[in-house]
Amino acid sequence: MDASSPPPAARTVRTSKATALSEAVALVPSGSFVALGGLWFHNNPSAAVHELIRQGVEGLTIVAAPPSSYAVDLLIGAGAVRTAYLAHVSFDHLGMAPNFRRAGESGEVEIIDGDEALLLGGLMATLEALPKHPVHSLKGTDLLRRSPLAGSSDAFGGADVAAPAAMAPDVCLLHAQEADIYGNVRYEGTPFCDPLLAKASHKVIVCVDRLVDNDEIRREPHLTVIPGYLVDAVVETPYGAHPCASQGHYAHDEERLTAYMAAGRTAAGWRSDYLEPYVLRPRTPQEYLAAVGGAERIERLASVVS
Amino acid sequence: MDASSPPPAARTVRTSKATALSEAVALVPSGSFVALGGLWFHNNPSAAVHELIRQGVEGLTIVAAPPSSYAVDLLIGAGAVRTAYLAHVSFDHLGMAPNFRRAGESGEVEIIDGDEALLLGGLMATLEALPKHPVHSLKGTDLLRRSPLAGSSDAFGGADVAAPAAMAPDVCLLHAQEADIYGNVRYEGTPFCDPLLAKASHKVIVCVDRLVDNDEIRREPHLTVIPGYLVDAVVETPYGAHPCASQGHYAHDEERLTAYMAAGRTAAGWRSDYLEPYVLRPRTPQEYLAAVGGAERIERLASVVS
Amino acid sequence: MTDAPTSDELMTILIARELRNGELAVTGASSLVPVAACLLAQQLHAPDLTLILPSGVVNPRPGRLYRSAADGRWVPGAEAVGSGYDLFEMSENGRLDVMFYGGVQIDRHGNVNLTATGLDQGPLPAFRGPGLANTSFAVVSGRIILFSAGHTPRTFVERVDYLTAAGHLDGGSSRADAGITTQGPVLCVTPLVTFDFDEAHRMRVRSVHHGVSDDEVVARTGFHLPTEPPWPRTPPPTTDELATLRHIVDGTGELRA
Amino acid sequence: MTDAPTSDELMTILIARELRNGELAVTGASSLVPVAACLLAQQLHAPDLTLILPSGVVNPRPGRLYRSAADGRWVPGAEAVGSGYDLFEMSENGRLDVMFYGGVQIDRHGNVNLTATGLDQGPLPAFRGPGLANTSFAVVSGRIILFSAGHTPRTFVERVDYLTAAGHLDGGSSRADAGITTQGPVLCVTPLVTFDFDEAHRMRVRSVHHGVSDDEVVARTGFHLPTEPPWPRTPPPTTDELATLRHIVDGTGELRA
Repeated sequence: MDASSPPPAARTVRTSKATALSEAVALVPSGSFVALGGLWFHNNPSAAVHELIRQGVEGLTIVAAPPSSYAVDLLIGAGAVRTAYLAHVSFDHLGMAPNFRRAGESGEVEIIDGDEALLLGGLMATLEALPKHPVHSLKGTDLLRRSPLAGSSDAFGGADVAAPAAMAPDVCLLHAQEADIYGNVRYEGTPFCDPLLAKASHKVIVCVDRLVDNDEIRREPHLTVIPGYLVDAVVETPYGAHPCASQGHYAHDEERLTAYMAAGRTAAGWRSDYLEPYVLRPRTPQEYLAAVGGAERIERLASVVS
Repeated sequence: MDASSPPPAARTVRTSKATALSEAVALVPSGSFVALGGLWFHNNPSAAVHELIRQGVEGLTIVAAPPSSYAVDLLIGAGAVRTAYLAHVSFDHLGMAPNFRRAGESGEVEIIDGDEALLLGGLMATLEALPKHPVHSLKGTDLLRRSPLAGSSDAFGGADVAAPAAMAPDVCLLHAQEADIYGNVRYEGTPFCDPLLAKASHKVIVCVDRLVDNDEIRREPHLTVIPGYLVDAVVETPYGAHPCASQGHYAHDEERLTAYMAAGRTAAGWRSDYLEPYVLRPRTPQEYLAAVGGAERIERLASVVS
Repeated sequence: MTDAPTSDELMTILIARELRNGELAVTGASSLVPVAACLLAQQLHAPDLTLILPSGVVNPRPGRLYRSAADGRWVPGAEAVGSGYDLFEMSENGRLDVMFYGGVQIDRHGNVNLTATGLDQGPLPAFRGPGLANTSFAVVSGRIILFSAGHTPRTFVERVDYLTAAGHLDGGSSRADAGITTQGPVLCVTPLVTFDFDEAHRMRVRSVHHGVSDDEVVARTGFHLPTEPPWPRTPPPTTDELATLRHIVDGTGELRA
Repeated sequence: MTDAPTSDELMTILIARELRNGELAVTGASSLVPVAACLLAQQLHAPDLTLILPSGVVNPRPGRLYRSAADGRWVPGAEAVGSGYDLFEMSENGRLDVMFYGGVQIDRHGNVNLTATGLDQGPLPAFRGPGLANTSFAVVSGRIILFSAGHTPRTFVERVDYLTAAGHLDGGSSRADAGITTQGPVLCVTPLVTFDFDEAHRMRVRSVHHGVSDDEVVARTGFHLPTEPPWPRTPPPTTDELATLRHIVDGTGELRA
């Protein structure tokens, strides 16, 4: 060969993980164990959860970031959840999570109380390929005495050391601000437990407000929070966290969240005044967006929401 | 009071952690347990180690990032180390670490072989306040059979699960690119294990090529790798990693490192041709810099070193 | 004359006074008051205090308050953003000096319930609470400051129905006997009083706020108070404290809403 | 005619051929050859292969090679930079598909020694090696590709003096019997040959490189080879492989130095 000949082009094209929302959510059949990212009403995978409910998925086991909110309450309200490993579910300063509270009082959903340390300990056991992970910090609490998550506790330093069993969700649903089509994900706010949830899960679906070019990701490698090899599907869902917040893109929609909670005073009211008009009736994220007042209204949120 | 009166200024001034090198190193008395950051010949706390040796510190126990190099070999060569918890010491593609090799063959230093998982497991035990941390991944190796670090192994899943005991160094010495005077530290290359080493240590000294303003840190909060509350002293040491690399500031000095290794063929040669002229004789980092050819020469390294 | 402090402003100032320079403080959910207290203390007497929000954001300086402590808008201008593993280790290693808790129930030994009430009547709770993300912080943090926007016999109870966060357990040496080496609750601030704890770790009135009668405190507290009135009065906010809070920390008046 | 491939170029191309699209590969110290092999495979047939450098840098694309796999100059233009905790979990959880090891000694069952030799003669070694940072990766990674720039009876030994990284241990089912569920070494590339392993997990000659005689292989290997010559010849680098390597991966000719 001639060493001065032009360099050959790459033979094969790298595989894009960009996926339509409906296809991505097909990775979550009924009965799956699902991890939900975000914290309180920030970075909730709302569009994905809306789609799951529209597709009639049910019988889920769920785990969420230690403080969870909208996505969890919505799935519970829609009757899609059988078992839930949770530390805290609320709408933060706005108040209680209505469906979670009702389900906890009625026993309709098996709620397994953990806390940050027990949930993260169980996820970390998976990351470290251990049957369970020692957690020493629950001494004196009813969690240590009552939570099935605390596990058998004699294995590592005595009876007051918990040992949550390895927790490995089938699918993790996340919302972040940006990713490339290869699944390299960036956050403008706080990633919180999303990377841990992703690493502990068999499959990872990330919804982002905006797809960016791989070159853009490569300009700031330190900003990549979840590298592409962890991700199975990337879905571009503008405003996909709404009514929750996506830092740098839009704030949480306090008006819609307050309306959600007001509708949630009764199960029937919540179904007729929230689930029907905002989740079941819109057939696409675009129709959802129109139902809540359109992109223009959401864009204004960052400045008007206190 | 009048609500329209001008806002009062802050009462007290926030404490600066900016420290002179000689004072910072006084936090490391003889006999200390010292953690050394970096990886191979990148981000070595060279200036701090030079100063430690000049001050005649000895009898140290050390632990280093899993792949270590110059800083470890230098301390061993200077006779400052009694016990060393190490996974790998080399000059990477340039070859063996001469003093480490000699000490290992003569038994002058107690070298306790670990590996990444054992060293990090021991550090993580400290972070998680556990007496030891389970590590399952050494099956079949002589490390599991021979390393004192592998620890008693029956506690968590059987005899082939190691359990390195919690490792809590007295002082951690790091080199990074930038920090503010409150100890918020940024890396341009890879931080590697530096944050773990810092969190596991009682005191943390960070040498940086450049102090930056707190406002500069606050412009990119996602880039802060070690937050200020972990740090006890920040030392501005331009070219403080030399002859090792500091990404974005200067490459490793292949000529000087090669000379180091050549001098290291014998203990006497290394003392006369390296330790004396480059560590003991220069009384300050500035004099060291002059001895190795000055800042201008080092600045050229990024372009000339292959 | 400026407006009198609101209840939230007063509680913020009282908590700020308890924070020491150089401490590492972390807040939880629904924590507008303790977040504001940390930011105020940084301005007043504790510039070296480090505030970590529950989202992992370190030393935010947004120039105003956001009602959600997890709001993404605390990130721009902060000094660092912690990771999930940072969170786990902080839940374990005792690095934190101060943690703040509110509660659905707080009992006379400073134990906190945010999980459920009525569990003595069957497997299902009468009231299901939100739960507590960071239960473990109550065991490992140096000390705990409790706060409650409500002060009623239903909030301040003899004994919590579910012990979500460990206070002084059964009082006396029971916290230490359980192997917990940290100090536990030292203070509880409400719209009526500041509580502290006696040597038997029983919650007692340290001082009663301006405009509140001793009788009202007794009537609105659901457990027996170990000391008798009259109780000292709470030193009111100084003009400096209030001006700093309103001008520098809470320019948009979130604590006055 | 272009220059013949150097030994490093040849080994790079031979390793690249073994890498599969979609795999997650990690390299260790002194790893110019396997790093180059991963970058070459990405260009040729494995664009979805992910390369993680030992420093945690993911999918670097520097437009040239740096001799230290930890060089900071791999960072600009990479896709991500991993953390110390990432490193720990990868050392445990088996996420990696391929790991590469060189060795001071490599034995007939693919075990690697980088720690010490001569330990049978006393507590002190005759030769102290650098050690291996990521011993655990040999246990948890899907499979291992071995490489060695030297091919001498001192490198390729009957049995390693110290078992730093687990290959097939004593051969047969001994790796599985030790509770190791991953595949272990599948290949070893040297300047003379490509080895693979027979069903008893003994290292055997798969092919001999151009210009090397079968006798030379026998003379320079320190253990008994389980199959007899003549052995197949290694398929030489194609012009495409070599051109891609030289033009796209190694523009500055580090593999030719």
